Amino acid sequence: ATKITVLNWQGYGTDEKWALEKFKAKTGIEVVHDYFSSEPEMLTKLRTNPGAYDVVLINSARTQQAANEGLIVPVDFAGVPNSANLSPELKDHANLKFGGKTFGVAWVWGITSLAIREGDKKPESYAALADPAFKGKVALFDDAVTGVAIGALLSGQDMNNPSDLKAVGDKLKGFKDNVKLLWSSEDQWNKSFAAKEFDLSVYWSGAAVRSKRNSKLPVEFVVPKEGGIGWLDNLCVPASAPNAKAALDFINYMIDPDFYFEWATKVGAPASASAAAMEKLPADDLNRVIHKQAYLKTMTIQSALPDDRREAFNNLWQEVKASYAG
Amino acid sequence: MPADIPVASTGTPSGVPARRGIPGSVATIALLLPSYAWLLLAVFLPLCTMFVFSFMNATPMGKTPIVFTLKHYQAFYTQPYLVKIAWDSLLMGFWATLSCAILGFFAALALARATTGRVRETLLILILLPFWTNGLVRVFSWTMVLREGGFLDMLLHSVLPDAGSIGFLYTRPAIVLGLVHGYLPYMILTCYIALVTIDDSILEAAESLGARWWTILGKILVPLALPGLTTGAVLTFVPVIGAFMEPRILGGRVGVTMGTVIEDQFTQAFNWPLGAALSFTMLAVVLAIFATFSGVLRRNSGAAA
Amino acid sequence: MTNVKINSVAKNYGQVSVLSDITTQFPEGSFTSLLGPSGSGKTTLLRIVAGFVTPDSGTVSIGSRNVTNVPVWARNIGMVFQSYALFPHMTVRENVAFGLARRGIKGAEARSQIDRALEMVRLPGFGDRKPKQLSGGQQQRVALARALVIQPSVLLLDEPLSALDRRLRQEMQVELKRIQRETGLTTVFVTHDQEEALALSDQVAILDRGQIVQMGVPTDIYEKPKTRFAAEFLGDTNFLTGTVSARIVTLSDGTAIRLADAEVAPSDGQSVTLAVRPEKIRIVEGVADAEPGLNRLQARVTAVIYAGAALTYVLTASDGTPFKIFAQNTTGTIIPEGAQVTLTWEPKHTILLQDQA
Amino acid sequence: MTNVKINSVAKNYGQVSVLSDITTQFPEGSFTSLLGPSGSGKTTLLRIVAGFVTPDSGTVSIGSRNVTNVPVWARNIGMVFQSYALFPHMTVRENVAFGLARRGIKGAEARSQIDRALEMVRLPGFGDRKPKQLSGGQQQRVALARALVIQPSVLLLDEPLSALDRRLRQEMQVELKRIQRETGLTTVFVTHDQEEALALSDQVAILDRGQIVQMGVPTDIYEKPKTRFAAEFLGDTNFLTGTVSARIVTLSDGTAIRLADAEVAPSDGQSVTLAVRPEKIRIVEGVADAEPGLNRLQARVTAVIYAGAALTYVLTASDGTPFKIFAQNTTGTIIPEGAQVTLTWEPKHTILLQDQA
Amino acid sequence: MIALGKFYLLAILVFLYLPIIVMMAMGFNDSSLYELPFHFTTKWYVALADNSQLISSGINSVVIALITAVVATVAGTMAAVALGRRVIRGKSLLQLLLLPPIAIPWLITGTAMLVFFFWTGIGRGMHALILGHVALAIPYVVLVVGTGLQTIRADLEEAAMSLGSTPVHAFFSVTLPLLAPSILGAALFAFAVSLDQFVISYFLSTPGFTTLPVQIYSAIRKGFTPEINAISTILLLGSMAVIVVFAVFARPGGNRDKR
Ligand SMILES: Nc1ncnc2c1ncn2[C@@H]1O[C@H](COP(=O)(O)OP(=O)(O)OP(=O)(O)O)[C@@H](O)[C@H]1O
Ligand SMILES: Nc1ncnc2c1ncn2[C@@H]1O[C@H](COP(=O)(O)OP(=O)(O)OP(=O)(O)O)[C@@H](O)[C@H]1O
Ligand SMILES: NCCCCNCCCN
Ligand SMILES: [Mg+2]
Ligand SMILES: [Mg+2]
Repeated sequence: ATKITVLNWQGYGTDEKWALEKFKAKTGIEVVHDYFSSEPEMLTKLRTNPGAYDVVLINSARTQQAANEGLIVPVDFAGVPNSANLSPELKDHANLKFGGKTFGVAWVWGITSLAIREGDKKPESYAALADPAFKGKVALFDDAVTGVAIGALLSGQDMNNPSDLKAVGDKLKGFKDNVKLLWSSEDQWNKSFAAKEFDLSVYWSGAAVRSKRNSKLPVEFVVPKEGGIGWLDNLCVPASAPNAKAALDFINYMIDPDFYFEWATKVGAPASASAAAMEKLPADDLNRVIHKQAYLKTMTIQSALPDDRREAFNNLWQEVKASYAG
Repeated sequence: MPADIPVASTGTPSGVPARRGIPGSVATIALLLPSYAWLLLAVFLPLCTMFVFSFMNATPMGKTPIVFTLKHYQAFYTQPYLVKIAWDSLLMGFWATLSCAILGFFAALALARATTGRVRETLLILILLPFWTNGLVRVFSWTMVLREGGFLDMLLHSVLPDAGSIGFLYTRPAIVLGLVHGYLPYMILTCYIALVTIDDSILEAAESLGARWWTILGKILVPLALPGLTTGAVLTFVPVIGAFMEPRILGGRVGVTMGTVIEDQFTQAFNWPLGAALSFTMLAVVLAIFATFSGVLRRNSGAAA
Repeated sequence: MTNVKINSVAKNYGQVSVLSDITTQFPEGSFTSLLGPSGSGKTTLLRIVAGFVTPDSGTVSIGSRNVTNVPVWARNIGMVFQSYALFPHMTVRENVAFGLARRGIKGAEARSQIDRALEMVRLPGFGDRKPKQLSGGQQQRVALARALVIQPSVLLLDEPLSALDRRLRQEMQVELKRIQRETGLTTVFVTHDQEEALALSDQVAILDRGQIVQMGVPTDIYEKPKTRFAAEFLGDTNFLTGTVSARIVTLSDGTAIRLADAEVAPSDGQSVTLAVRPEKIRIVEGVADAEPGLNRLQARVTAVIYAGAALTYVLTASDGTPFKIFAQNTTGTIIPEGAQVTLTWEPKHTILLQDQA
Repeated sequence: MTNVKINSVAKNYGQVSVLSDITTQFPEGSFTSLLGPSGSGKTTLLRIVAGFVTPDSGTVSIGSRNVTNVPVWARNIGMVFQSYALFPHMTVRENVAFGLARRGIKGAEARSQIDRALEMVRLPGFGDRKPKQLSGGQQQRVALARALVIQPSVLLLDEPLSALDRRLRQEMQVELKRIQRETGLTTVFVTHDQEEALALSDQVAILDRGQIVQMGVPTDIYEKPKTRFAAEFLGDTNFLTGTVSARIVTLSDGTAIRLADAEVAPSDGQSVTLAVRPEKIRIVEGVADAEPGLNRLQARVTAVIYAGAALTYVLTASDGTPFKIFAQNTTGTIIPEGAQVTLTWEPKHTILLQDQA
Repeated sequence: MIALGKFYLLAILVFLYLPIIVMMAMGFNDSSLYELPFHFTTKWYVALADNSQLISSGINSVVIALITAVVATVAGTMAAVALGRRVIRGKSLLQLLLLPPIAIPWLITGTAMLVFFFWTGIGRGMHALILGHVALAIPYVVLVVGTGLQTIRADLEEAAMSLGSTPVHAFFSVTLPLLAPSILGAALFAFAVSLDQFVISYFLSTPGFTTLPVQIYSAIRKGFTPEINAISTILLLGSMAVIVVFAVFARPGGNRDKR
């Protein structure tokens, strides 16, 4: 039997047991997983383990970098019939293009924005993160790019290329008295929220659905007036994939509306890049409510960052965190 | 047989006898080789590689052209907030090491003086056993204990139902507590090794000369256990400075240390050269501290009247 | 007044009685040796005086003060341990200064006292060495200086010389005695070595299984042991058994031994044990008559042991008893093994023991 | 033939010469003691014979076999260590069986040999104990049995008795000598204790700084030391210095000392050192004339040391030399301190030393 | 004083075991988010039985820890014997070299290993994990065994040689049995070092081969369920049982002398 290896975040759709069983029943392909816990680590794993992976999940902000390094190959959409259902804004998103070719199949998208404890006043702006009403009750996502994006949105700049980093830093440092902790995983977020350690937080849209639906946490996802931070995750085939054909079969299955319906309703998922899949959900489904299709037109999606900008973001975020600790 | 065949001179007071054939040095090398070859391959060569990385402009894994530079060693100068983080980390290391030293020294003393035989062996194993559970799980369990409304509060409220919360999760003391928990057994072990060799009669002699327990402690036990305390301090202080799990999980907002900065460089920012340069710089600082410290100690113990 | 009084002291460890009802005194300025086999309780008694061990019952006083419940550090004793117990991390001066500092004596005053103490033990100029840089004998003297400098009420020594080699040991004995005389310190000394005890002490106490079986001045203890145990423990002894009749003891082979005039003879017909010290006996080759008034015994030489200054003859007496005599190696002539010899000694050196034969 | 020959053996550690050009022989069946101060190289020499140390030059043969490059385990030596070195995890039987097993002797044959060895050291019935359950003397005997049972060519003993107390030590000396006689083993014995060396040995070698300074039978070594070092090392000695003239040595105060007839006198006018053993000297209270032909010296008693069987008088001779004499405690009468005394001894006990005065 | 000492040790044990007990308790608590109040359940143990990934990584951990303990103990003991019994030039340097594996943050060592193993073709996987774990455990073994060796007199080996043992036989028949308690202690230490190691394992494990700490580390991102408490509890109690069995039945050195 053919076997493929998928490199992804743990518990992020591709490794659902029921799905893999169905996929195997359908195609005879067995799927095993390896996980990463940060995007640079994903790239390192690709680089240091040629031939180990057949499918890899890449945030579209990293796709061009991976393509540039020759780690992934362009997608042969002929092998992915379900791609016909993909929203065109996503399927052909600029982030996925490199040298005129598309290197990834848009899979899911989501928004990083605010989550608030049910019953509290819904924030209208990211400025709520500095509101004394939330003193010691705020959690931030410990990620430089997200952090800078919020600071940029709040200071009215382009989140992918803010011109005034100092202003970004000042905005972020202004949250100091409110920040209780910096979360780095959804699990940590759930447990802390359950323990009532914070009320207002930067959070992921899909995760908010899972928290509410599966963990029964009283959380509401809010996109304030500055807008959310959009991201698009795509599935790619590494250049060294031993089973590129089977990999495409798997990717095709991953954007199948049937799979998505089950994933989103049983487990909780971000928004599918497949319009058909989204439509399969009931209209009042939480997932559909949060991930309004309209956002696709207006929302800024995280884009690739040149090395020096990335380094500047990292250093700024480090400086901001140091100011929180001091 | 001629009398003057040169034989490798390996005689020692403890005795490596004359042998025909294999000279003693070959046997010595054969004994040392597995360990040191292993360390060379698995630790020293990789670390050397990392040391070379620390002079590169970027992690030599992507497409970025590699240029050798000293810029990462200037980070403390170009990013002044790092100095503050380093200072806080050193302070945290100091408090964790001091707490370990105090708690561990007395535990070792109690082991060496108040227990014997089987009881002592059992206690030593019991002290080691928490290490057999995952460090992450242990630290995570501490959050359960320390958070507001956690086990500590529950315990308090079972005695004083109306008391407020004494939970101190997401504070520096919480980080120190977690670190002390993780490194205490090393300190106990090294102090214990130093303390068991102290002869009872030395303590009795001090007592017969009029010394009370605090004098015996300060003038006899601590100085004699100093080698153990120092080893324990190195085994605690150095890894504590580099710790990132405990600060992240127990420190919340205040959990920003050199360890987390370095970890971020490796896992988030993908700036290995900077991470390595920061590590080696911290290591140098720590070694300098220990060198100064032990120099001062040596001078003091030599000059005290 | 710094005499030490021990009154009805007893000590048990669990079921084992280590000391039972000891009452004794170490007068001011006296040098007392505690002698006894291993496990007889010497160390325990000393440690009770020092305060390391609390007696189960009884009292200890130093001078006029009952110290039974006074902790060690408040007793003002000087103690020298078998292993010296010098503080290895301190120099000689620091070791000696330790007890002074406890008494608040520092600075110039301390320095001069330390200098004096080091001079007394003949180690001036060694102050800056660490114990490891000293020979055993020197370490021993530092231990002594450390104990003396605090001007203790009592000096306690637990086998301080046993780790030294013979030559050094002899030197240290002389030194110790000199210092004790000079300071006039009440001293209690535990030793395994009978010669050492006899040479140094004003009084010797012999312990056996937790009891003092005999105590007195050295010559009394040596020349007039009361029991076989005491006689045997303190030096070599020859034992003879026989039956008393009119102050004469007749051995199994008919040899008659006269008792010393000073002895109160037991009633006739009683079986008794006699002791004769090997050095009191004169040896003559062949069968010879004794000078009148001397006791006489025939014997055969089974072995001669040469030890330089002295010869030991191992013999079998005519009644079959093994005998041993010491002869000073004055002339260098040696009676050969196998020779028939005549042994003579004065009746006053015949010791009548109290044990039942 | 199991005599041991050492030929031009030298050993250095780094720059330090520990043994320099030693040539000697331990004849078959002989008992040789190596005597010398600490650090003189006794242990090193013994360990060279055992094979634990390889000499830098020279050869060692056992019997007709040059063993210089033969490893320890193939030399068939028996060794007894100062600390006994019993295997603590094995019983007495297992300890004794160890060497037999190495020689392939097991089962019933081993059992009977072990039994015999344990009988020889008088420990039958102790086979199942662990070393910890034995007293020091018993452990020592097990160590001996373990070394003897393998029927070694040579028995090497490195201060095996020094950890024992005096009484036990004396017993073990007798035992050791008995066993050595019975087995007829060539034995080399290292000791610090001169009396022990004299009592046990057929020959004694005195080592000083890596060289054998004198070697011979015990009486020769003791009665005729060649140097001040040898005289002093082997027992107490009194030294006198003076100027020779016609076989008479005149001391600084004019006292005339006659040399022994056997001595070859040095040329007149030369300054010499004489030695007189303390036990050879007779002491008389007051100023007395000597019997004709005896040497005579006036002195004053400075101290008397009582040691039971013997008395030691510490004196100052008329020429100011410190003197020491031993008097057997035969009568129990003691000359008091401060008394003026006359010392006499036979000229044949006056030893002329080879050192320059 | 002795009573005070024992009381203090008890307090230290309470401190050391407090989070361990919490860990065990939470394995029986109903809430997957570790919420209080406590509701007893065994469902996590039931779930664990089904979680083949956690179980297989647990087994991998134990296997690696066992291999590490054996290899590091053998190699480390050899080195300790050489350092403790032989004259070696540069001995203090060799001893100093034992410190970096302990002292340098594992994160750096781990990354360094990953890169180095990748470049040299050693790669990742079980062999790489063993390579890394053994290297980290060796210094502890050398320290513990070296300390034990100091208490065994060298003349015992000499005595054995004088009775006909070769140095090798002398070591195995005399020194080794006496050293056994220290060696056992060192092995326990090495086992613990390996079992708790996640940073290095994280870098060196492969898709097909991970260890429990790696699973736990990843789970922190995904969902850290009380199943992890359950398997940790099982592992700890299992280890305790093994130690107890070892202590009772196979007490080397002391042997089975009936007193
Ligand atoms: N702490 C203790 N617990 C139990 N028994 C003890 C203790 N201390 C001493 N003993 C026992 O008390 C007895 C007397 O011991 P002590 O040390 O006084 O003897 P000693 O005469 O000094 O002997 P040695 O000459 O061997 O030093 C011994 O049988 C010893 O085993
Ligand atoms: N391995 C060695 N390295 C350097 N010097 C050594 C060594 N072994 C012995 N020595 C030196 O050689 C000299 C002779 O030592 P040896 O042990 O033979 O003396 P010894 O006569 O047995 O002394 P002791 O009576 O103290 O046992 C000493 O000065 C000692 O320090
Ligand atoms: N539990 C896995 C969640 C992965 C979410 N990816 C979000 C990327 C945001 N930068
Ligand atoms: Mg004692
Ligand atoms: Mg020696």
